[in-house]
Amino acid sequence: MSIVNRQDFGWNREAMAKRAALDIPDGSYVNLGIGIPELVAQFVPEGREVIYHTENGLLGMGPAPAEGEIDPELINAGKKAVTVIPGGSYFHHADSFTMIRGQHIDVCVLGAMQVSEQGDLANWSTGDPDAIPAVGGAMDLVAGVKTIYVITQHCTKTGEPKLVESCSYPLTGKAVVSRIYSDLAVIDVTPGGFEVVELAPRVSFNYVQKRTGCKLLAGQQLADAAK
Amino acid sequence: MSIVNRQDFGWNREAMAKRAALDIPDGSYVNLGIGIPELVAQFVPEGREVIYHTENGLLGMGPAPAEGEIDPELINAGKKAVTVIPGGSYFHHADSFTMIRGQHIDVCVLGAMQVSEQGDLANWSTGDPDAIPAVGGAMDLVAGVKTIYVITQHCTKTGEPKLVESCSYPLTGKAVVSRIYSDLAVIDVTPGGFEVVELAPRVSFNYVQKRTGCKLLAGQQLADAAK
Amino acid sequence: MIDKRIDSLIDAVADIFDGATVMIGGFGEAGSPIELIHALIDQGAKNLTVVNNNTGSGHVGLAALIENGQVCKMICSYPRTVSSKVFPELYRSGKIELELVPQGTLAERIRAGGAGIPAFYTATSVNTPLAEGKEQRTFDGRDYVMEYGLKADFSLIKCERADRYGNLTYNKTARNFAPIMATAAATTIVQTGYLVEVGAIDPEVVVTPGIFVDRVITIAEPAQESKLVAEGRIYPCR
Amino acid sequence: MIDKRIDSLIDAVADIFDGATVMIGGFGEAGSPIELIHALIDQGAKNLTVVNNNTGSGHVGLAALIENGQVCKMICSYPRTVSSKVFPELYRSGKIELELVPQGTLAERIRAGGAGIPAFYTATSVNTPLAEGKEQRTFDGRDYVMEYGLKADFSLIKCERADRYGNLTYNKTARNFAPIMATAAATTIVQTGYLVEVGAIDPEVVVTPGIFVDRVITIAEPAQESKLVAEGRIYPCR
Repeated sequence: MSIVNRQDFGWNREAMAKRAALDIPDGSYVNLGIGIPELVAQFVPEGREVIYHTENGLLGMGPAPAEGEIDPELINAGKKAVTVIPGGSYFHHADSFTMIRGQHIDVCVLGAMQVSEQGDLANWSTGDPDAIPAVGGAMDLVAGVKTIYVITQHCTKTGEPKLVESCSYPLTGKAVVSRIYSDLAVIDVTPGGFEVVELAPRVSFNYVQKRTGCKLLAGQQLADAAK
Repeated sequence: MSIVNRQDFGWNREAMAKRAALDIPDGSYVNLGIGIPELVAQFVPEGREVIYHTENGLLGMGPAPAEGEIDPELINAGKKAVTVIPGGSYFHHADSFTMIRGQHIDVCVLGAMQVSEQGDLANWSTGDPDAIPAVGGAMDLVAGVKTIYVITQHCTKTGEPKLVESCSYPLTGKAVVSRIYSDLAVIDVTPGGFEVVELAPRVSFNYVQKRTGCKLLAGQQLADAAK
Repeated sequence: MIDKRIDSLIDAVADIFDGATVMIGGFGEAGSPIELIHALIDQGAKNLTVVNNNTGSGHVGLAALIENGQVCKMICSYPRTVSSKVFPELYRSGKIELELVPQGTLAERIRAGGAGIPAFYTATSVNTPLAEGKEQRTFDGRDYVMEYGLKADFSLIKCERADRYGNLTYNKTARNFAPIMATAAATTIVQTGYLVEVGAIDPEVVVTPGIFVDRVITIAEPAQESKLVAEGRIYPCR
Repeated sequence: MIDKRIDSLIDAVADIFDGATVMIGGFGEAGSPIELIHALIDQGAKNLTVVNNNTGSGHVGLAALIENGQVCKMICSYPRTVSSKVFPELYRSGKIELELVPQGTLAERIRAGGAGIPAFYTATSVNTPLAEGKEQRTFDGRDYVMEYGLKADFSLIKCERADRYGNLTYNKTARNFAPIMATAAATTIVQTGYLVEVGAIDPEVVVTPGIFVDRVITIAEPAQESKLVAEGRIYPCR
């Protein structure tokens, strides 16, 4: 769809994760969803200490282990091998979801299939009757974590907008998303609807608007940046 | 009231506890209430292994410590110093009452103010409006433990029967008591009412009946013993 | 004497009956009691309702139990697996029932079952299709659904160390559902990597107190599910 | 950097406000954070609702906080103490309110508060005066009462070892209510006997993960309540 060189245009997966990482405050307890959200951990700015929670029973998750040091009994929620940092702890599933449901986790970064302008999130099912429904911990996370961020491509592979007036897919949670990091922009969910607070390199507001399923607001930050 | 030598008549505190201990099966998990019930642990017959639970967070409670080995942070529900046996474990209060409410404790032995012939237990309050109400874990124990035994003097200090048609004191639980060990007899709670299954030394059925607030049945065991 | 040790896998699972509800520990392969599951396949009990977060991988362990036609219903949060088509195929052909439960609700329902709590309220799943048919109620202005405690006839779990009283400790994230499943079953059957003397586990670090455990079998070198799957192994061998 | 250490008792409790709900760990003296309680007496916050299993002993610790007129309501299971008349006298004269809760229900309400469960059902107290006014409901033929989750503005607890992340372990039966109270408060303030390096506590044996803890102050040699009571001590000294 775009005719410019993709390398200079928008954000790639790493850049989206890096941009999201800027918004994770020092000292936060954070749960990262499977996929691009996992990359956020690599980009936490120097000087910030962030503790990662994985819902299968570990607080203080570290990076992937070296090849020879994989323990099949030390994994994350995506069932990938991880490590534990000094000061980490293991616990059982009910205690782990006490952290989630009890609003002890500060930030959760998730992927999305659709986000509505009210902040509704759909990320677990297409509703296709032939698909095997699978929800995992997504509904618990959006119901319990204080701040929900979404990292997602702005459109589907077939070019359909993922940011929509109202989700057509079954919901994961209603009015739960605070902010979206797409390949094109950073967008807040506000009482007035989606508000673009930052544009990716060389991306225009109109370009984003054309690829969004509902009306976008231009944030004060955009106006300031234009000055 | 009795004119015979008390030493030869009925059961004293230790004898009641000893009689109750006979009914604790090998391998049981047992919670003992404050007072005479605590003595039961001393009388578990040779060859039986019984694990004691105390609701303030210890499974595998051992006997009182030697004088110099008291740890004020190792106590039982009666706030007395205890010890821990090899194979014991500590846990928090919610986990402790998971054991109780979740019906994992096999036997609980409690004291009583009144027991009704339906097995209702009153052991926490006289209902006196001037008294400070205090319930502790008694209601949880009677609601959750599989088998509730009561050890009690047959009558109050003023000679009033404690085994009654219906409790006048506020209940701890309804239809919860299986068996009562008094200083005069072992009495089962049956669908037909109180059934005397064993008499203390030199105590007659009629003697017990006179000191009981409702009609007693004579168990088959008594008939057999009389043969 | 209290001695929960049992010598053979056959004896460990012998009384699991047709129609039983069986909780099986593990999150993916971490904590999966694969030898106990294979023993249950050998034993052959049918029409089982199985509670596990997933539906297994390849053709071993839980996937093999399902493939063997012993499971009529799965209660789980994430029945999709990259490495197994066993559940999806049976599900699509209507041969197995699925009760899909959000992972945290599943954990809390198991804990509630073990703790004598028949029902509780949670905000998880409100306004989603998974709340359909559930009682809703508002507390302090927020909506919640009512969820029921979940109990089982048997739990099959894996631990790291055990003693003859049934006191258990676990290894890292293999702990996951095992401690709560141990509380929620009438009979809890444990496979342990190490059997230690009573008293060898510090009372401060016991994770599952023996009161929740009925049988302990030592499997010193448990199979690693992902290795079996990578090798294309099928259980039982055919 | 995450550093929950705090140097002075004054700072540790400085923001406890009038009218706050404060959970205080301990079962009798075991686990009672007596230095934090005394700091709260010095600080002077009033109209507190305090959650503790008991009401303290003698004229120190929790009993002293009550005696000092700072507590308008106690939520507890066993307010009677042989060694203290402080609560009974205030209660009889109508100067303090009491919410009497069975011990297991109290523990579960605190856990529920920390776990985001607004309400649950329990059979405890059914058919007793403590069930009066509570919603009842039948599940599988048995009657239960509905109980509400309990949260606090602050929890004051005592532990054995802590690190700067707030990971905690406890000593024996001093653990009691502390781990659940840590989960149920907006701000959890901990006094520890030992402060250890991050990493010194094995991840397998952490009882309270740091996520539940906000402040840690080291009190290397805490006073022993029963000794103070035996010596007839009064706090604050007058």
